[in-house]
Amino acid sequence: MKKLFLCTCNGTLNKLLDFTKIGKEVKALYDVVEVVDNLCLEEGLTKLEKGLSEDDRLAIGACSSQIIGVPMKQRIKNDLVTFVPLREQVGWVHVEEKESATNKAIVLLSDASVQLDHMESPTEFTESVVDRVLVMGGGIAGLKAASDLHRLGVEVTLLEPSGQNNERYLQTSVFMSDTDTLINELQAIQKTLKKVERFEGTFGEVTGQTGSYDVTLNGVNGNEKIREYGAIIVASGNQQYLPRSAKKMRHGKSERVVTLDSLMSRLKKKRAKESSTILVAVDFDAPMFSVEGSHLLRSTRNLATRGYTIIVVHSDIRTEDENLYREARDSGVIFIRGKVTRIRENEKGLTCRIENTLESMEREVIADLVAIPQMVGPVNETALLADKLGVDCDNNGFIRTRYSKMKPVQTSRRGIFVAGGAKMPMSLSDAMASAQNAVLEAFKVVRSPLTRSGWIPVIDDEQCDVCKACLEACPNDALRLMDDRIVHVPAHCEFCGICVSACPTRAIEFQSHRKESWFARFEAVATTHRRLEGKKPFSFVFACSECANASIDQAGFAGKQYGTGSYVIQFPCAGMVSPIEILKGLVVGAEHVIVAHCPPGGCHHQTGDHLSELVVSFTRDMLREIGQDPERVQATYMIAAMPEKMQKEVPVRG
Amino acid sequence: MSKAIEYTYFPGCMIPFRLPHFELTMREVLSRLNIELVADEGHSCCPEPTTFTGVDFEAWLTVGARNIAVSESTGRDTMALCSGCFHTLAMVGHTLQSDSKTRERINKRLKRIGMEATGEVTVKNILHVLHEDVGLDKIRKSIVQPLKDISIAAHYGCHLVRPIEATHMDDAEDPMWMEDLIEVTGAKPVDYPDKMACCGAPISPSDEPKSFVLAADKLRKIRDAGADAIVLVCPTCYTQMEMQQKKAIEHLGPEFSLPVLYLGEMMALAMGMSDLVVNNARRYHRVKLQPLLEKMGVGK
Amino acid sequence: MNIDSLNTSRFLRNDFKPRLARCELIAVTPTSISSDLEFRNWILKQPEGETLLRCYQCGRCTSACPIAEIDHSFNPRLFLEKVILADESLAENQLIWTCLTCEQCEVRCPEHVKIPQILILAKVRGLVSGNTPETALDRARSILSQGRTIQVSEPMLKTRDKMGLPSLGNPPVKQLAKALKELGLAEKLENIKSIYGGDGDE
Amino acid sequence: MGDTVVVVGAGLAGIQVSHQLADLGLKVHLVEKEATVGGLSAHLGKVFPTDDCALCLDACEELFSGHHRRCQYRSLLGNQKKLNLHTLTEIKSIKQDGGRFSVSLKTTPRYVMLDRCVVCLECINVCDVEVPDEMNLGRVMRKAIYRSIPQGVPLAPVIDMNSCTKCTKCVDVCKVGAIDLEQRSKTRTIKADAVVLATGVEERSPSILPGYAYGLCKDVLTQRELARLLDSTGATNGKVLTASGKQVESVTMILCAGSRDLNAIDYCSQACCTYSLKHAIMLREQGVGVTICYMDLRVPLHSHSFLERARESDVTFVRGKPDHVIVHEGSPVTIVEDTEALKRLEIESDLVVLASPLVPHAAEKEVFNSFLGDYGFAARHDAPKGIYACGTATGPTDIPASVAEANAVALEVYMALKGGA
Repeated sequence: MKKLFLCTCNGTLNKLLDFTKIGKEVKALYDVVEVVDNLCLEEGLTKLEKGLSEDDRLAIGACSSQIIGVPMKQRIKNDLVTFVPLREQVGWVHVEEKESATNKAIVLLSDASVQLDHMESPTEFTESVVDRVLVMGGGIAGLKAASDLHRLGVEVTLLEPSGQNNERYLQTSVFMSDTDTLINELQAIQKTLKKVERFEGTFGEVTGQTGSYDVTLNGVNGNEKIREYGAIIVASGNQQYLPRSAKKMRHGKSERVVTLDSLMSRLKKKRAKESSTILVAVDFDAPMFSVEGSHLLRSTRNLATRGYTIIVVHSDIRTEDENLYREARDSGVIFIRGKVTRIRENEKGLTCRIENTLESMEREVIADLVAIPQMVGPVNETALLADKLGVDCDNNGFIRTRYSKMKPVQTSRRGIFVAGGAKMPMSLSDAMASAQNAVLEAFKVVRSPLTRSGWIPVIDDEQCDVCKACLEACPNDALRLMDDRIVHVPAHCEFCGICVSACPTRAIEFQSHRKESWFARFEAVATTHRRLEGKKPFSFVFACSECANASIDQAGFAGKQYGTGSYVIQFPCAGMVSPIEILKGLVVGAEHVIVAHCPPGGCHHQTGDHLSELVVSFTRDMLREIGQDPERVQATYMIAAMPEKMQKEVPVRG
Repeated sequence: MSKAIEYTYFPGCMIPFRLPHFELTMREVLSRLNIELVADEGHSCCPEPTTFTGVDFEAWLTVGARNIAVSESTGRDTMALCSGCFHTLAMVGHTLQSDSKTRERINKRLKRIGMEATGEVTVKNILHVLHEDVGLDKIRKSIVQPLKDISIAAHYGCHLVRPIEATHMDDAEDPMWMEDLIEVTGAKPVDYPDKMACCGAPISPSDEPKSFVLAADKLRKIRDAGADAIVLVCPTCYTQMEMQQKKAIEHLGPEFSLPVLYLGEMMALAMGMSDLVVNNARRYHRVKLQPLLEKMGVGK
Repeated sequence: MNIDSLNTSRFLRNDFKPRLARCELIAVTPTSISSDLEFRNWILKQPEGETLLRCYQCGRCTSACPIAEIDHSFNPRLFLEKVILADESLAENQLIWTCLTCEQCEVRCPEHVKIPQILILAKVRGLVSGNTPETALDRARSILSQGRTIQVSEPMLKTRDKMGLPSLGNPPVKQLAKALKELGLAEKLENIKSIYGGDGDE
Repeated sequence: MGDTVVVVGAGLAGIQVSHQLADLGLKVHLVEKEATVGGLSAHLGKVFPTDDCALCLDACEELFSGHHRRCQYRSLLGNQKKLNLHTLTEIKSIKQDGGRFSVSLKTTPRYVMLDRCVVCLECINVCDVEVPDEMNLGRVMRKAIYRSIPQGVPLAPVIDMNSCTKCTKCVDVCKVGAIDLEQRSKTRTIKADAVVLATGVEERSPSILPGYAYGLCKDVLTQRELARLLDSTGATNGKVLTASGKQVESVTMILCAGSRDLNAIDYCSQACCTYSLKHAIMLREQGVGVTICYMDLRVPLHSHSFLERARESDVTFVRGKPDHVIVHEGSPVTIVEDTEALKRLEIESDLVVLASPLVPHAAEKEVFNSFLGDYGFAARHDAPKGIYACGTATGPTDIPASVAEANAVALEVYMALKGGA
């Protein structure tokens, strides 16, 4: 049976909406229509529970904030449920227009009825996972991750490049912290690492999915190892580079021009007589990481303390520890904000010309040595490794994380995590924290079988001409080519539907959101609207269920009023919207179609914001070609922090 | 009456030999508060902190340390009326105390004349003595002629207050001790922008025009804040803002003048010793005091 | 470690344009920084001179300075930069005598640099070259010869007497001379010719 | 070993660590002294590096299993099985008791019962009392029963008893009986096996800092206050106006206003450069001229796009630390030396915005004193005491670093209580 429960929200919504009219209008669409006062409270929930049997299809017209969350999930076992947010998206945003608001509610409830007709039960999966993790360690973060996983009782393989030993670890981590702290940490970790399997070699290839990746590792002496891992942690670490300005600083041409680190290790052994004045030339044009800054300050402080005259020519000093900067100055390091423009060598030493921005003049200094601080970047192999793993890099060559604010270690591929400097250069404590993050995520993957439930894409093999557009489009590697067929990998699927809009032959349809379902719903909206509102224009807002929908809810809370002729249709992700849906929207009579997505770069499924912009721009081109007004189709982003967006973007005032 | 409290008086040069009415009024005020200043202990010039430091800083420290040594030998707290003297003594004392290297170096020189300075002597300025040692309550009791209906702005001058770790004043940015005293005399303290701005005097030897720009700016701000008079303690500031006032405000436009009182004068007026002030008014004040005194109802 | 193997665009972007374009270069030929940093090291050894090291050139002193407000060539921050770079031309610059020693800069300095003191030290270095106002020299001579900065006149002593103020005696000038002998100040003062010319006020 | 954890402070880090611990099967009590969660970030509206909501706080496993990534306001923290949220609750004491902690809590009344309120907001409509809304710089009024920000979680309103007249209009209008004006403070003690401090930071009030005219001139604001003006749910609908209601045309920002300063806070607050740039860009989008006075621009690489965008949008950068702000004809004038041009500037603008240092919450200091180190910040893991800390409680930092730290601490707590040899 198809049932509708309406909530008056403590008797307040009926001041804004005419529930009698609503009841009358939708009576024909549902088998049961019931109006409750407090659906979200115990008494309302009980009523709901009693009024339902397990195979009922259910529509709820209520608020969006109190009801959609856990209470509903905990109390209702029904699969086929849809919500119409009558409070935040209708009543509260159309307070001045009771009649039109009521009509809008009726339209949306008619839409809900059609939606229920097309709704399918979600598909459920359970997959076993391998309780073993591969850590690709280049340095301290890799060691820490392996050590912690081992302590958690997870089997670990630590893959290390050849020739890795404590000396090398220290060398490659020199910029992270002062040496003593580094040695202490390293020793502490090494203790717990004794029982961990360590493999010297390189990464070969990977197939499979989160929970069970098949990995080939190539050993240094030609041996090959094939193993199954539940999760992979990439901790390939950093490498130091010469800045671009090094050549100009005569690095490689003069023996007196050296890197700061090589100078440090040289002077550790003995005090160089000839080196009383050392000019440290920082590349003025490249922004500095704060770890690089701290390393620069530590090194120069140590040199100055030992009696050398140190002149640092620099741009902005970046460090996470202001006291380091203070100590460096206290120990006598001379800081010149500016740029070294020329270095000439003669018998006296190196004559260096400096543009001092804070004096607006040029200075010349004769230095015995010029030291060049190296920059920290990803190891050379990172790009290759990322390619093999199928994860993305950012434009600095570091491994990109899914969502820089909240997802510190998740790569673009599920079950693969990044720790330490492979993401960006980090101080020792940040790298340790980063390793712990990766361990936490990997642990959550491998500790129990993977169960998932949701509407999934269904591929029609006959329609599909294996163009692989969907493979390219799927941001989560949830579609794969196997035996000339496209297959779905549920373990990776996020149920976003981006593949649907990518398919040129519409061979992929999404459960519950098939093309016919959208068409029927749009038509239902259009006809009901016309019946109630006559010729008043209307528009569609195709909103993603994440940020855009949250923003529209927030418009309600913030009291941002907008026109009633705007019908919000929720899509799992804006990336699922294809030109077909947009055009259909126009065909049924909408004046405008607005596709609302997450903020740029902020799509919860990684690419939906960008894709929907592309789809809209493509559709606009099409409209222009056939002489239609392209302005009728718009794409925009909406976020909850900007509840005024709906007000700004809805052009049709009812 | 109990025995008077004694301070070693550090006379300096400016107050005793240029502006003796400073010493006169303050001695009278202090004696009413049962305080005696003991003079002639063998001090020399402090030496003054604004130019001599820049000629020979070591010599400044050495002469200053000798004065400290003299003070230490008296066994009393030392009080300087002049802000410059106070600043030098406080600074030198502070340096001797906190910088052992300098202390040793300087004392080597003093040894030749049979002296030694530790820097442990307490050097005070008049505000320490009045506000901290005597206390507002006691002063309030000695007020017989409250200065009603007039507003007075306090000018502290830089050397009295800064650096705070040597001067031990209440605040480097916004000291309030002088305002408290103004209030006790019955007058209304006036707050004005840039209270701690310099009067300009220190650079008058090298750049007189600029020094006057600063003085004029200061005077203008005080006038704009609605003060009837300024009260101050520093003889150099007095020279700049009182004796040179006419010269300083020449280019300021509309003619105005602002009476300047020495702290001792203000207190003497409130303690009923108006004769002391009136008798010296013509000789040591270039800005006419008469209208102000009339407003206060004294010295017809 | 091969620069060509770099795949990182961080090093290929010019985010930070040199800002020199904002101002004109004052000197056409660059001024050398002396390799022994003698001036700087001398300052560092003087009382409170070491606070110079803390300076990070934020410029708050200059924006706090009442002189800088009326004379844009007076720039305490720049003076400190010169001392940091051991540029002794500062000691010969008449501008340093425009410092009020009001310590407004020092009060606000975020790193507690004793700026007025450092300028005082620079002035001391300028004595040899005559960068001392005549008034300052006169006062110094007077202190050495009489123990006071100003002449004490007979009428004034009478006035004090009339006011009932106590006698203050005479400062022990000989003692002073003995204590100061090794500094050679008296000799120096005899030979110095102030570049300021004339005499100041007072 | 037991499995109960008390997390102090429901800012970003506190929420994150609580979600993670609950996901790992531990029992969490999340204690927040304010009426709503989110801490400082909730005031900031849009946040870097992603330029989206501060409220976007997904930490839980539901990310991949449902349709929604979690919005803070939708996740309904209080409804998670293993996670108990205590708002308006302060920690009175933490006592160590064998291997466990005995944490005593005091909950001040909200006067609105969370389990009854349906958030219909009728009570706010009927309330007659109006007081200046501190959340919006006192520039607009709010009721005695109110919600401080529309996105605040829990959504239910709270009554400010200092201004309430007990007229009972709200009680009468609430048909579900969710309002109880006689509610009393409650104390309770929780036995916990671990305590995580996520007490966060607040902006240090610049009124104690001389020179910048904060408090003297109403057009001298802090960055947080500017964020409230820029927020479209704020008093001015996102339009930036002066205190007198004039449209702002120019803004001067003073970075390190009291940071890196031995007279005030001697450390660098890490996050202010970036959020100042974020605000500068938002202001430029409104056509407002922006000048930023800085010493060193310290922008982490993941936020570098903000610096680039600020440069592209013609924000003027002046390298120099201003000494003071004077008020000229009602408008603030910033006095600063442009150290790269050797020029002392007097910059007139409609607003001056101070990037005030981020300091630990003053209120917490006493109870937690024995767990805190330099400047009142805590160590991430203070092993002998068994107390953990994360987020800005360990030192000022930006959101990504806070989140990473929260996750790391979640793992540490889990390993200490449940696993790990």
